[in-house]
Amino acid sequence: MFLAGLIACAITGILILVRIVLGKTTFDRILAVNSLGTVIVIGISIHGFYSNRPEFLDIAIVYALINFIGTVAVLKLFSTGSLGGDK
Amino acid sequence: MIDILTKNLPILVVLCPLITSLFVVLIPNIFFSWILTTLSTFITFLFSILLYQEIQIQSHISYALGKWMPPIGIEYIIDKVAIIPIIIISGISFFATIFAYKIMPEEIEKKSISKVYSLWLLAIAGLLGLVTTGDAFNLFVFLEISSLASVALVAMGAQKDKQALVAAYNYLIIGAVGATLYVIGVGLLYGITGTLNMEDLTNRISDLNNNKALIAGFGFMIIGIMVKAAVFPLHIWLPRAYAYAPSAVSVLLAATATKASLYILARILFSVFENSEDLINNTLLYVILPLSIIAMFAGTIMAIYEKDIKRLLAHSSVAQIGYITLAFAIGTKASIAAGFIHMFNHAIIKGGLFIAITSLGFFIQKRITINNLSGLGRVMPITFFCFVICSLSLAGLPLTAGFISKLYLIKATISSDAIWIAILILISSALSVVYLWKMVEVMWMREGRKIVIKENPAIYISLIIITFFNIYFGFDASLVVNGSFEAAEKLIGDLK
Amino acid sequence: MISELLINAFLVTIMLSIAIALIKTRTVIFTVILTSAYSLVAALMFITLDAVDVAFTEASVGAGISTILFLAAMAYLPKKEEESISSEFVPALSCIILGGILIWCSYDLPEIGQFTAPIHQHIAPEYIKGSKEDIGIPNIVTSVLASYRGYDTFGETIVVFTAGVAVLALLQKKDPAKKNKSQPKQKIRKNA
Amino acid sequence: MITIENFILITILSPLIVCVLTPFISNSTILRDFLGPIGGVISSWGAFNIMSSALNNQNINLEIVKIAEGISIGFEVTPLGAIFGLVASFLWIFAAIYSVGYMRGNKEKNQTRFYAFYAIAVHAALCIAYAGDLLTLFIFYEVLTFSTYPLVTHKQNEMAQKAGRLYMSILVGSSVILLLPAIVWVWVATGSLEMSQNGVLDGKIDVAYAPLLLAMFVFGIGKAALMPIHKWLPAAMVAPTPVSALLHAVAVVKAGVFTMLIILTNVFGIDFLAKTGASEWLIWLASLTLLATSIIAIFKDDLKARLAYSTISQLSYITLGGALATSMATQGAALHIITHAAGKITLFFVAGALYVGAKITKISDLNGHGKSASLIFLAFFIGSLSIIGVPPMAGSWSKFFLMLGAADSGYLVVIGVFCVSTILNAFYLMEIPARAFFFKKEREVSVKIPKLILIPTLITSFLTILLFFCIEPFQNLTSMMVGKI
Amino acid sequence: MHNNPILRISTKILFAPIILFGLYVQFHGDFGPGGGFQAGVIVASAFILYSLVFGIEAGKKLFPSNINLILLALGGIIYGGVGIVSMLLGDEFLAYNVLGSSPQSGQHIGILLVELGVGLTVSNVMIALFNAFASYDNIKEK
Amino acid sequence: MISSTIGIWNYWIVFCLMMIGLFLVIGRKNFLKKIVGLTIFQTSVFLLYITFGKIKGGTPPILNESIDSIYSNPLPHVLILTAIVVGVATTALGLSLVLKINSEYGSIEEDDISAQDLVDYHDDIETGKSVDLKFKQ
Amino acid sequence: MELILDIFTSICFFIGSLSIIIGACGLIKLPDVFSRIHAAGMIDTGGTAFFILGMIFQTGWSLITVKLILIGVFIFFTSPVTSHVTANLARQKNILPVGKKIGKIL
Repeated sequence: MFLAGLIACAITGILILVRIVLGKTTFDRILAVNSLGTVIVIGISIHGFYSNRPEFLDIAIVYALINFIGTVAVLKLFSTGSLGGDK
Repeated sequence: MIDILTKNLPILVVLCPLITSLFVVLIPNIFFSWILTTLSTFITFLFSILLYQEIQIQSHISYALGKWMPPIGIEYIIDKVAIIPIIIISGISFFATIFAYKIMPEEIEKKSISKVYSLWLLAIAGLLGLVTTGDAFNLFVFLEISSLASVALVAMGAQKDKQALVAAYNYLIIGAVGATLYVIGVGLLYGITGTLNMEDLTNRISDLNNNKALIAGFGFMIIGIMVKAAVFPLHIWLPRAYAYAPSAVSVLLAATATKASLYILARILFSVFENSEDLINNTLLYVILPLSIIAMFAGTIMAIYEKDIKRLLAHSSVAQIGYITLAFAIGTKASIAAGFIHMFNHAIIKGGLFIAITSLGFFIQKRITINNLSGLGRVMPITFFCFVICSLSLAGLPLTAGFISKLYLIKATISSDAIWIAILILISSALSVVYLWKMVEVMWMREGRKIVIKENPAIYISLIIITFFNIYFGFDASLVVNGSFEAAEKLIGDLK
Repeated sequence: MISELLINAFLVTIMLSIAIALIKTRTVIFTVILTSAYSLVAALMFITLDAVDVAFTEASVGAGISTILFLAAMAYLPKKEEESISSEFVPALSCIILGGILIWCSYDLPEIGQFTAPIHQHIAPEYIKGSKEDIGIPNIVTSVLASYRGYDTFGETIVVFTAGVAVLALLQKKDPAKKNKSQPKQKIRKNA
Repeated sequence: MITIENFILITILSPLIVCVLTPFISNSTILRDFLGPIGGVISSWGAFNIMSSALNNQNINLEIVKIAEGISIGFEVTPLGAIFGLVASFLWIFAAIYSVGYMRGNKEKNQTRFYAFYAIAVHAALCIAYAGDLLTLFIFYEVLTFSTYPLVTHKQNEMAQKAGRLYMSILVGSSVILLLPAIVWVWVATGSLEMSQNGVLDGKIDVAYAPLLLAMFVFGIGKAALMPIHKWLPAAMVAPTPVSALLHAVAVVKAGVFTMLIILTNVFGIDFLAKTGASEWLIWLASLTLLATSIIAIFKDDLKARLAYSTISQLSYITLGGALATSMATQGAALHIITHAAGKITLFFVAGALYVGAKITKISDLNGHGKSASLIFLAFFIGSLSIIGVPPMAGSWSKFFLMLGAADSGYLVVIGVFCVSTILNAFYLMEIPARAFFFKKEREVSVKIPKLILIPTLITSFLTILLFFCIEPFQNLTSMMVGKI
Repeated sequence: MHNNPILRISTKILFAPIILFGLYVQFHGDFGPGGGFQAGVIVASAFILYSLVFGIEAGKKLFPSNINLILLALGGIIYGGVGIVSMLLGDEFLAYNVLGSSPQSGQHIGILLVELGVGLTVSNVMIALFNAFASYDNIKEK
Repeated sequence: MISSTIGIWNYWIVFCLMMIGLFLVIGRKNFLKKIVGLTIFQTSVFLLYITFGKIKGGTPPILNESIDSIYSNPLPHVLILTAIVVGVATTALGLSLVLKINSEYGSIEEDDISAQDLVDYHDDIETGKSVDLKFKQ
Repeated sequence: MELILDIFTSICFFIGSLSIIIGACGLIKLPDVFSRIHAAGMIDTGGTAFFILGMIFQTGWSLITVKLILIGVFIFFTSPVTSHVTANLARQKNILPVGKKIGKIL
């Protein structure tokens, strides 16, 4: 059951990677990376249950957090050209 | 209280600059941050002298950090070998700090001075930690502290000359690659032995003969350390880093930075891997010996053709490191002792030379090239005199410290039936007279610009002290010689 | 067991492809994002290899903070990497040689996951036992980190501190108001 | 009562004290200028006492500093050392007086520095003379090289710079590359740095290696100016003449040949050399140098250059004497140190006097000056006769002993070499008084020679004659040197 | 991004929970994964997020750089201080056993303090690094 | 042979990754790329260590009363925790240097920069047109 | 009881898997950024919700449940925000939905 979930996550991950590689615009990629992050968060959670040690959830939270901040940072870089500006 | 002090001396030596650096960064005043730095280096020096006396009684101090017994916890080992680099580093750093007082505010922005002093102390602490630790991984941590701090210090030279940035960058990258290679080596050894403690490692690799992972791990460790020690083909970071660093920093780095790594090299070769004799002998004979000989000549010849004086001295350092590694490579007791003697003497020689040159440069306010030095010998007699003494010492003139090291080095080579190496050493050292004399000649012979310079005691006081050491250890070398022989005996025992 | 192997293989393949893509790409933003992705995948790999704390740190430090630093720095840097004129043959060769040595020596390394390997027999059991008895903390990694090898951690704190101070000293902003006050300096020098 | 050990200290320390004091009293010119001669007198008093006790066969030993285990700086008086010490300290008196005259007459700059380094060079030479072991010898050998560098380059111009470079590169290079390892080799082979009267190497070293070791020594001692490494000596002629006098008569070259003789007799031992024939090649080399440089000297027009080449050839006499490895030849070599010193210093004094008096450096310019400066040329004449070896000048003794030694050793060719060389000597030295007295004057130049220059010149020329009559104590010493105990 | 109200409001809402989570990681490190580093980074990331969205000046107003510098050193001082106190109490450097009434409680206190030091240093260094990088202007200094 | 190869194949991949990282450091001339390479290199080394610490069928080294199982080796984890932080410190310092280099030289390509340096050096030493090294305020 | 929970979990996982795979396919298939945001939303909301629900069935009531909910809330919060900002920026950078011309949609 958990393994099935993991495999689903892996397949989704690969599909999203395809989108990242195909790209077209940067925003496509950002979007895809963000989704990939979500999938990985789910994957980590499931893996925790799969290996009987649900302590991994902390990592999942951090992962989600990092994913969010990273996306915001990249977006900011694209909108203002630097991370320091306050536009 | 005294009891606590004596008991904790090994860690206090490292801790003193380390903790002070945390406070120094908070002091905005230039003068007070300097005072604190000087105080700290002085206390460190004091501690290291106390440690020396302690070593004479105990001969081997093992300090278990956190009270966890060695293979489990981290251990500090201080013996008659380790005390030599400790004394070198703490002593030279003290004099360099005194020297820094006047020269630092001239080269570095006022706002960042306290941070620079903090980095300064961190670099010293890193080097000391490197030397004292008995744990292979802890060594990496301190290697990184010292190298990051020194990189930042070198980069501070950018306020004078932008090339410092590239120098620092190269130093950082090459150093980081070296450190990572070292970590790979430690990892491989850890993988096959399961321990990180050096003494434990020695015992546990004794029954692993011809293990491929052992050989590879050893190789990676050695390469990593050789990068840090600037052994010949891996020395490319050194000339630029020394040349473009702020004056005081180049004094500190040139005199101390490579010494710690050389000591680690000796320790890995002769102490950690003492049980795999074939491996060590082959490494010494087929790797380190040829490299050192090439280094001796390459460094000297580069120095002869170099016109930027600080780079010139840096190239000469490469050659001198070649002497030290050559001494290790011969691998007899006498030669290893000679290596340690030269390590000590080279520190005081290079310290003196860099102080002299940078204080000359401080007054001419230009990049210190050979042309800009013309006639300075006549306007700055004290500095010039000390410079000449130190360069004579580097060239190995009798009655200076440099002669003693050269003498023992040659004796060691001849008595191990390698007279051709002795001749090569001497040819290279005679060549070194060429570049040294070139500088002396320019300062002495050429007409300089008409400038009146009043030499400042704050600058030359440490120069005079170091020059005095250069002469003193030429007359009474028994301290150094005996210490080095004891160290060599400790390292390789009575076997050879 | 097979599933573990599969997950491993999957992640490792991704890592390899990221690394190869890194060699190929010359766009800086891609480089940064790929590095971040590499760290993230490495973090996943750490999870599968039972190193939870490491994965935690790698995800937050390696992937998070360093990516943000890269992005922050990238803003001021050229966006494209130029093709180098000089040949990359020698570095490639030396890397291949080093890699060859490592692969050669790997035959004498203990097999992955073998319980009898010296690494699992020598010191680690004492940590696992001691963490419960001496320290009383369930997370062995924390007890080793903060107590058994607390000095390492101290050194590492100092490394971070060093980096912080170094960067602060290097990237110090110059006060534009003080630019004109550089004259008195000159005087001091002449007196010196 | 001053013990004999203290005499050594007096002798070697008085130049050092002069050196230290000179910068402090540089304001009072007279005091500063005559510090040198005073130091010389004190020093030579000590040297006389040392020599007399050496004649009484006293064993004099003095350890100054212990540098480390097995290395120390110590002094010991050997007969040869006593001779050389006396020569150096005694001639320093006159050289010092002379240099005062010269420097004043020439209005040179930086006189204080000059006197200071002059004194330290003498100090180094005296330390070499009384050196107790090989290391002390080497140390002061190097000190001598470095302390004479500021003297050689005193003029601080382009020429001086080049000459100084050559000077340093040859002397430092040879000594560091060859002499030091040779000494360390001896140290390793014998286990100590001591020297002894009969040599220390017998039985300690493979006979096949002996010529190699000897070669390292011979070429390592650059100051002895054997053929391939003699270039520094003519180059160093850019120095002021008192320095040339010091270099070529008193300190530097004599230190070189002294070291050479000490090595040959006290390290190798003449018996060992004779037995193994290790020094055979040296005989030929020395002979070659001797003849070649004499011939070169003939073609030199510059007075000081000619004297320099003459010095090289005379030094080869000494080396040759040592290399012949018979007691007679060695004695002759030792005596030649004294006799040549007295003679050559006179010649250089004259060259300097002519430069100060009339700015003459070329021999071809000398024509007809004999009348206006007859005393100077007379001194030159006497000095030349001594060098050539005509009785009743001192030089005849040393040449006599050398010839005897050559005959003893069986190398009859060497006798021929001596003869040819004597003729050549006469040819190139006699040209100068001949031109001065018999040639016609080409231009009118008034030669005014200061008294401070004239007097020491005359005294040294007189010494060459005096030495002929009181050679006995020296001869006693030299026979002690080769005597078997 | 300054003019994007959705982002601003959500940042404001998320700010406190992130720091709370950081503190949880900090003090729960004994029992689960986590500890000083991770907590430090998480806390720092909260501030970084704030600076990203509201601009670096606002971030500096929220967390002044001189306090940042003091805390940056303070972390190390706490760590070293624990070691020195244990030394003064007669044990080796960083031997926590003497800190508490029993060895175990001593270890607990020690580890807690030490992790706190690490967390302080790491978070402040990360914030300082971000500020230094983000506010670096590219104008050539002449 | 094959069985042992299966046992160690993970190492091989790790080694390959390492060497790719190292290649980026020493082969590329772009200063930013070098730092990226360093990150890759170090991360791969971390993988090596963690691989050593793995035990088949083990669980993460966090004691759990309810589960009675083998715990993986905690020591490599601790070491790597340290190393990760060291790595990020190195990266940060390197990046700040790169920033400074870019604003001083206007480029971060090694070829460009060494060419500029060479010109500077030449100006300095050969022509005597020395750079005034006064402290820039 | 456990069996029932397992079944519930399975169902949730199935739906979750389905939605993330569909979302991923959408990401690939759909023509432009704006439409792809919908697909991404599928992953972020549907997938996360169902997977987390499924896992909550497994844990009962404990700290882990709280964490799971926290993850869910966090992702629910952040992913729409990022989607929104992405779309917003894409518009600012003049990227147009397929078939639209400048000036038409504003």
